[in-house]
Amino acid sequence: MSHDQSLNPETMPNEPEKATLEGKNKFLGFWFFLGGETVLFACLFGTFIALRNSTAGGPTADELFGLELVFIMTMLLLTSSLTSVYAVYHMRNNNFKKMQLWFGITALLGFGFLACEIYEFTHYITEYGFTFRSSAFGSAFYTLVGFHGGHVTFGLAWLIGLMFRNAKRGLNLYNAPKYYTFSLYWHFIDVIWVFIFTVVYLMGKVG
Amino acid sequence: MSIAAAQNRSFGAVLWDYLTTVDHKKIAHLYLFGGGFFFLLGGLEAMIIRIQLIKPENDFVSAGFYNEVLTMHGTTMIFLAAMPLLLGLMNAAVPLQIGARDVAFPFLNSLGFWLFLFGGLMLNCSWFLGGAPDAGWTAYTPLSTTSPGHGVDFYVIGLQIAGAGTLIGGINFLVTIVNMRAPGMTFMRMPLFSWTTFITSILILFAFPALTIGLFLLMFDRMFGSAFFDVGLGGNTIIWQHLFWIFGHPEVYILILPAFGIFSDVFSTFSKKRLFGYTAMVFATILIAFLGFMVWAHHMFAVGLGPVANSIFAIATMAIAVPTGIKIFNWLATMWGGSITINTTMLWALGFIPTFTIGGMTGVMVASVVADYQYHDTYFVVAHFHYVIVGGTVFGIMAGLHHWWPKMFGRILNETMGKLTFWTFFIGFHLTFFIQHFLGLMGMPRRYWVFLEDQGLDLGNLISTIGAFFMAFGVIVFLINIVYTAVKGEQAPADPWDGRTLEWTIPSPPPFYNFKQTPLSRGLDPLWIEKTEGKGEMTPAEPLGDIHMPNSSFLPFMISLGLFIAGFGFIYQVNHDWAYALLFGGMAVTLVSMLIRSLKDDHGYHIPKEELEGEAD
Amino acid sequence: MAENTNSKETNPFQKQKNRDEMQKQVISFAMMILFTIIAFVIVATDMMQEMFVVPVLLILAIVQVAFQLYYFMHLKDKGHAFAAVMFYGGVWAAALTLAALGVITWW
Amino acid sequence: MKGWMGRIRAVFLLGLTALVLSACGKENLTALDPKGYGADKSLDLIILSTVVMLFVLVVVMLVYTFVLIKYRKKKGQENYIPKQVEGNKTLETVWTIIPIILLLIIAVPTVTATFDLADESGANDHLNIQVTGNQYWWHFNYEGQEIQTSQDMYIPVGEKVYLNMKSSDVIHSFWVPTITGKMDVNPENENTMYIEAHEEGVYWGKCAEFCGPSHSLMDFKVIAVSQDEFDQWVQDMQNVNPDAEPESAVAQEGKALFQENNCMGCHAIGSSPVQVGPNLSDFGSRSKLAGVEELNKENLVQWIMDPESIKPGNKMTGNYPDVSKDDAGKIAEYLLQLKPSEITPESAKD
Ligand code: HEA
Ligand code: HEA
Ligand SMILES: [Cu+2]
Repeated sequence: MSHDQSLNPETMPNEPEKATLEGKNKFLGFWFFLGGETVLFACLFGTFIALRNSTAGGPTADELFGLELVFIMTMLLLTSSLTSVYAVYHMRNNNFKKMQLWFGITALLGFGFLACEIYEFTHYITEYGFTFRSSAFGSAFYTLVGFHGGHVTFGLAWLIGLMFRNAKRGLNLYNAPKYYTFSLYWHFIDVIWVFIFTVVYLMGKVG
Repeated sequence: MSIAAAQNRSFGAVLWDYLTTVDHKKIAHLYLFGGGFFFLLGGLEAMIIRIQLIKPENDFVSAGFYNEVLTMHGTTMIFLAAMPLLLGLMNAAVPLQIGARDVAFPFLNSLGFWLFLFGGLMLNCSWFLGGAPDAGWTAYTPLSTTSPGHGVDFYVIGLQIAGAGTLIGGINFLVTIVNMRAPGMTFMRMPLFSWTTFITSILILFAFPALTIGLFLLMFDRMFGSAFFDVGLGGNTIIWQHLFWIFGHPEVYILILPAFGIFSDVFSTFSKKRLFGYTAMVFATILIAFLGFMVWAHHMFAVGLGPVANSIFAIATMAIAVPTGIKIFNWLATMWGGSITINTTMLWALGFIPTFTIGGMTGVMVASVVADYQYHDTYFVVAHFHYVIVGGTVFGIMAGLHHWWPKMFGRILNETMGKLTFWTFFIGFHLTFFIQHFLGLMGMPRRYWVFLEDQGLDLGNLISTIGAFFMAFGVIVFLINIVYTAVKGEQAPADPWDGRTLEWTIPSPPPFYNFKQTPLSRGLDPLWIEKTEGKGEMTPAEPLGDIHMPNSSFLPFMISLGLFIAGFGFIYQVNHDWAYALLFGGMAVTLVSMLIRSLKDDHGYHIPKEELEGEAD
Repeated sequence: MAENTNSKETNPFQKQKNRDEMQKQVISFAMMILFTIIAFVIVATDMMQEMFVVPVLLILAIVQVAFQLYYFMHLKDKGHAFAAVMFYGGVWAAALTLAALGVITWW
Repeated sequence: MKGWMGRIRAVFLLGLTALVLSACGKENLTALDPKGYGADKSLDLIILSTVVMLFVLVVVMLVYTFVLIKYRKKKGQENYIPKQVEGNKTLETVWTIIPIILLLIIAVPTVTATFDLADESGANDHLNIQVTGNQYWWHFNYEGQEIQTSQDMYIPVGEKVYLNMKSSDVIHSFWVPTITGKMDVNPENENTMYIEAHEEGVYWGKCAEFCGPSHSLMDFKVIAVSQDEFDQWVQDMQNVNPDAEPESAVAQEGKALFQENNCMGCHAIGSSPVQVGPNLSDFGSRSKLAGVEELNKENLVQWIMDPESIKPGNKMTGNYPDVSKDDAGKIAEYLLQLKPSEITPESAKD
C-alpha cells in the first residue's frame, strides 16, 4: 500500500507511538480506558472482599491456596512485564527485529502464566470439588481471577496478531502506537495481578 | 474514493451510507432517530402506566404486564432514549464547537452507535419472546435473579451491549476534546456544552464499569449458576445495590450535565450576552461530577446501612445543591441585563429553571435521611426524578434540538408548532407530576400496579393521568412539526440565531469535512468576538490544504450484529442446546470483524486541495 | 542492521537516553521482585503478627504498582498529565467502591 | 422547639388539605398526620426542609420573573447589544455561602434524627417482634411469647416495640406511614428498628420495596391497643388450641377438610413455627383478607378456590389440591370462626 510508505519516514522519531495524531489519540484513549478498567476491577475486588468468607461450608481460602504455584505465576508475569519494556526500548531505538524478539518472549511468558492458571483451576475443581457454583466465595474467586485470566488471553491474542501482521513490514508510524498500547495493556494486567496475589492469595492465607 | 458524491442517490445508497458512515454528523442523525424512536416507545409505556392508574383497582393491564411496562419504561427512557439523544446532540455539535474535522475515533464512534441500537433492540425483543424484564429498571436482586422466564436475561444482555457502546462513546469524546481542539480553542475558551460533554464523558468512563460488572454478576447468577446473590450459598444481595447505584447516581448526572451545557449556550445566545461566571460554571460542573461519585448510597437510606453511613451520604448529597445553585444563579445573571429573545428554544430553557429548581429542592428533601424514610419508594420520589429528568434532561434535549436543528438538517423548525408543543408539554408535565408529591406522602408507594379505593388517592391519580395526555399531545405536535419542517420548512442560513460559537461559522448543514480551513479562536465565544470586532468571520489557522478523511466501514455494524446474535445464544443456552450455535456463531461474526479491522490497514483518504478550492463556501 | 528494520539509526544522544532509561527500568524490576519476595516470605513463614500483615502486604503491593506505573508505563514522563489525571480519577472511584463493598455489605 | 414546630405544622397541614381538596388521612395511611414516634421525626424534617426550600424557590422565582419582565427584548431594540459581563466574584461568593448555610440548617437535625432512630440500645427492655417478609404477606413472631401471627400486628400503645426484620425470599420494605418511616427487610442481614404509636387505632402498612406481581397487594396492619388490652390479647393468643373443635357442624366439616387437604403443611394455627404460608390463629378477626380484600365468606371462598385471581403470583396457587366450591365454603366457615380474642381491629378502631 502506498500509504505505508508515506507513514514510513527516513528517520523514526524517538517516540514513534506518539508521532501522529492517530497515535496520540490512541495513546490517550488507551490510558483513559485503563482508568475505566481500574474501576471495573475494583468492583470485582470489592465483590470478592465482601464474599471471601461466604464459603457455605465448602473449602476456605486458607485450605485451598498453595503459595508455590502463585509465586511461580507471579514471577512469570512480572518478568513478562520487563520483557515488554525491553521490546519498547528497542522500538524506540528503531530496532524492529529485537522488538519482535522481546515481544515474542513476553508472549511465551504469558502462555506460561496462563498454563499455570488453568492447572490451578482444574486442581481446585478435581481435588476439592471447589467450583464456580459451590459457594458465593467460589463464584467471586473464579470471576475475579478469571477476568484477569481473560485479560491475559485477550492480550496474547492481540500481541500475536500484531506480531504476525507486521512481521514483514517492519516498524512504522502506523503500527508503532499499536505496539505501544499493547505494552501499556500488558503492564496493566501485571498491576492487577499484583493486587490479586496480595488480596486473594496472600491475604487469603493470613485469614 | 472522492468527494464527488452523487446528488440524487437512491434509497439503497442512502441506507448503505448510513450503515457504514463514520461521519459524526451522520452518526448524530442516527442517534437522534434511534433515541427518538425509543423515546416514543418509552412514552407509550408511560401512557400505559398512567392509564392503568387512572382509577383505583383498575384492570386495564395485568399485574405481571404492568411490571414489565414499568420496568421497560424506566430502562428505555434512561438508557435508550435520554442518553442516545444527548449523545446525538454531542455528536452534532461538539466537534463543530471545538473546530474539529471529526472525532478522534470515527470508527469507534460508529461502533458505539450500533452497539447502542442493537442493545436496545435486544431489550425490546423480549416483548415478543415470552415477556419483558419485570424487576424494575434497578433490577434489585434477588427479585431479578429469581424472576421467572427470560425477561431479566434480556435486560442483562441488552444493557451490557448498549452500555459497551456508551463507554466507547465516552472515551471517544474525551480524546476528541483533549486532542482535537482547533488552534486557540483552549480549554477555558470551550463552549459550555463542550465542557459538559467532556465532564459527562468522564462520568461515563468511571461509572459504566460498575454497571458492567453488576450485569456480569447478574448474568452469571441467572445463566451460569453462580451464587453472588444466592443467600443460601453465602451470597449477598446488597452488593448489587451498591454496584448499581455506584453506576446509577453518576448516571443521573450523565443525564443532566449535557443539558446544563445546552442551557448555558442557549441562555447566552438568546440573551445576547456572554455566559455570566464562565469559570464558576466550569468548576461547578467539575464539582458536581466529583461529588456525584460519593453519594450513591442516598438511594439506599432504607436498606439499613446504619446511621454513620446514612449521615455521611446525606451530607455529601446535600453538598451537590451548592454547585448546582451556582449554575442556576449564573444563568439568571446571564439573562440579567441582556436582551432576551423568547423563541421555542428559549421557552424550553426558561421552562427548565423553575421546573428543575423544584426537582432539585425535592432532591435535597429526599436527601434528608429520616424524611426519606417516608419519601423513599413512593410517588414523592417518582415526582422528584421526573422533575429533574423531564424538567432538566428532556427540556434540555428539546432546547438543543430546536437550537441545532438548522445546523443538523438545514431547516428551521416551525415556531408556532414549537410553542404549542412547549406549552402543552409544560402544563401537562406539571399536572402529571406535581400532584405526585402529595400522593407519595399520602401513602402511595411507587411500582404499584393498583391502588385501593377510598384512600384519598383517587383524585390525584386522575389529575396525573390527564396531565400525561397533555404531554402526549405535545409530543405528537412535535412529530408533526418535524415532518412539516422536512417538507416545507424554512431553509436555514449558516447562522440563524446570531450565534457565538464556531458551529455557526460554517454552512447549515456543514460539508462533510466541516471546516475547509481550521479556524483560529481568539477567545471565549470566538464568532462573537469576530462579529463585534467587525470582521464577522473566522480567521483560518492554516492555509488551504489536503484534508485527511477516514474511510466508511461496515464493520461496526457487523461487530454489533454479532454480539446481538450471541446475546440470544447466552440467553437460551440455559434451556436449549441449539442456542450454542447462536452463541458461537455470533461471537465468530464479532471476532472475525474485529480481526479484519485490526489486520487490514485503514489509512483513510485525502480530499485534494484543488477539489476544496472548487467548493463554494 | 537487518533488512526489515527501518534504515536510519536513532541518533546517539537519544540512544544514550534510552539506555539510561532502560537501566532505571531494570532497577525497578529488581525492586518489584524484591517486594514480591518479601510479601510471600512474610506470609509463608508466619513471621508477623496478623494485625500487621495485611497493611504491610498492601503497602508492598501499592509501592510495586507505583513502580509499574511510573517506570514501566512511563507515567512520570512528560506528556502524561492527562493520562495521569484520568487514571487517578479511576483510582479514586475504585477506592470508593472498594471501601463501600468492604464495609457496608454485611451488618 | 415542640410548640414552635407544632404551630408551623398546623399551618402547613391546613395549607396542604386545602391544596389536595380531600381529607388526606383516610385509614391512617398518610405520612402527613403522624401518630407515632418515627413519623413525627420524619414530618418535622419534612416541614423544616420544605420551608427552607420554599424560601429558595421564592428567591429564584423573584429574580426570574424580574429578569423576564425587565430584560425581554423590546420593539425597536433589535440591534441593541448588551454589555458583555464576565462575572462577579462577590455575587459568586454570596450564592455559594448562603446555600451552604441553608443546607446546614437541614443537615444538623437530619443527622441527629438519623442517630436517634437508629438507637437500638433499649431493645432488651421492650417487646421484640421478629418480622418476616414473604411474597406477599407478613409474619410476626413475638419473641419469647410463643405467639405467631400474620398480616395483623398488635402492639401496646405508647411503648417502644423493637422489630427485628428479615426476609424469607426477595427484599421487602416495612412501612406504616402514620407510625414510622420505612425500613427494608433483607434476606441476608437482620434490620432492627423501633416503633411507637401515640394513639390507639388500626394503622395501614404497605410493602415499599418492589417484590413481584402482587407487590401492590402486600398490605398489612398495625393494631395499637392499650397495654391492658394488649396483655389480654397476648393471653388469648397463647391459649389458642389448634385442635379445638369448632361449634357449628359446617365448621367442623371445614376443619376436617382443612386437615385432609394438608393445609397445615403450610399454615399453622397456634404457636407452631411453620410459616410457609400465613399463620391463621386469629384469621376470623383479621382486618382484611389477604391484606387487601374485605374479610367475608364470599371473598374467602374465592381465595381458596383461586388465589391467583386476588393476588397474582402468590405462592399458594398450584401448591394444593383442587377444592370444590362446596368444600371451600366449609373451610371458609371454619377459618372465619377462628377468633381467639376479644381484642380485634374492630375493637381497636373505637
Ligand atoms: C437528571 C437526573 C437527576 C438529577 C439531576 C438529580 C438530582 C438530585 N437528586 Fe435525584 N434521582 C434521580 C435523578 C436525578 N436526581 C432518579 C432517576 C432517582 C430515582 C431512581 C430510582 O430509584 O428509580 C433519584 C432519586 C434520588 C434520591 C433517592 C430517593 C429515594 O429513593 O428515596 C435522592 C436522595 O437523596 C436524590 C437526591 C438528589 C439531589 C440532592 C440532587 C441534586 O443534584 C439537586 C441539586 C439541585 C438543586 C438543589 C436546585 C438548584 C439549587 C439552588 C437554586 C441553590 C440553592 C439550593 C439550596 C440551598 C438547597 N435523588
Ligand atoms: C428519561 C427518563 C424518563 C422520562 C422522560 C419519563 C417520562 C414519563 N414518565 Fe417515567 N420513569 C422513569 C424515567 C422517565 N420517565 C424511570 C427511571 C422510572 C422508574 C421505573 C422503575 O420504577 O423501575 C419511571 C417511572 C414512572 C412512573 C412510576 C411507575 C410506578 O412506579 O409504578 C410513572 C407514573 O406516572 C411515570 C410516568 C411518566 C410519564 C407520564 C412520562 C412522560 O413525560 C412521557 C411523555 C412522552 C409521551 C407521552 C410520548 C407520547 C408519544 C406517543 C403517544 C406517540 C406514540 C407513537 C408511536 C410509538 C408511533 N414514569
Ligand atoms: Cu442519586
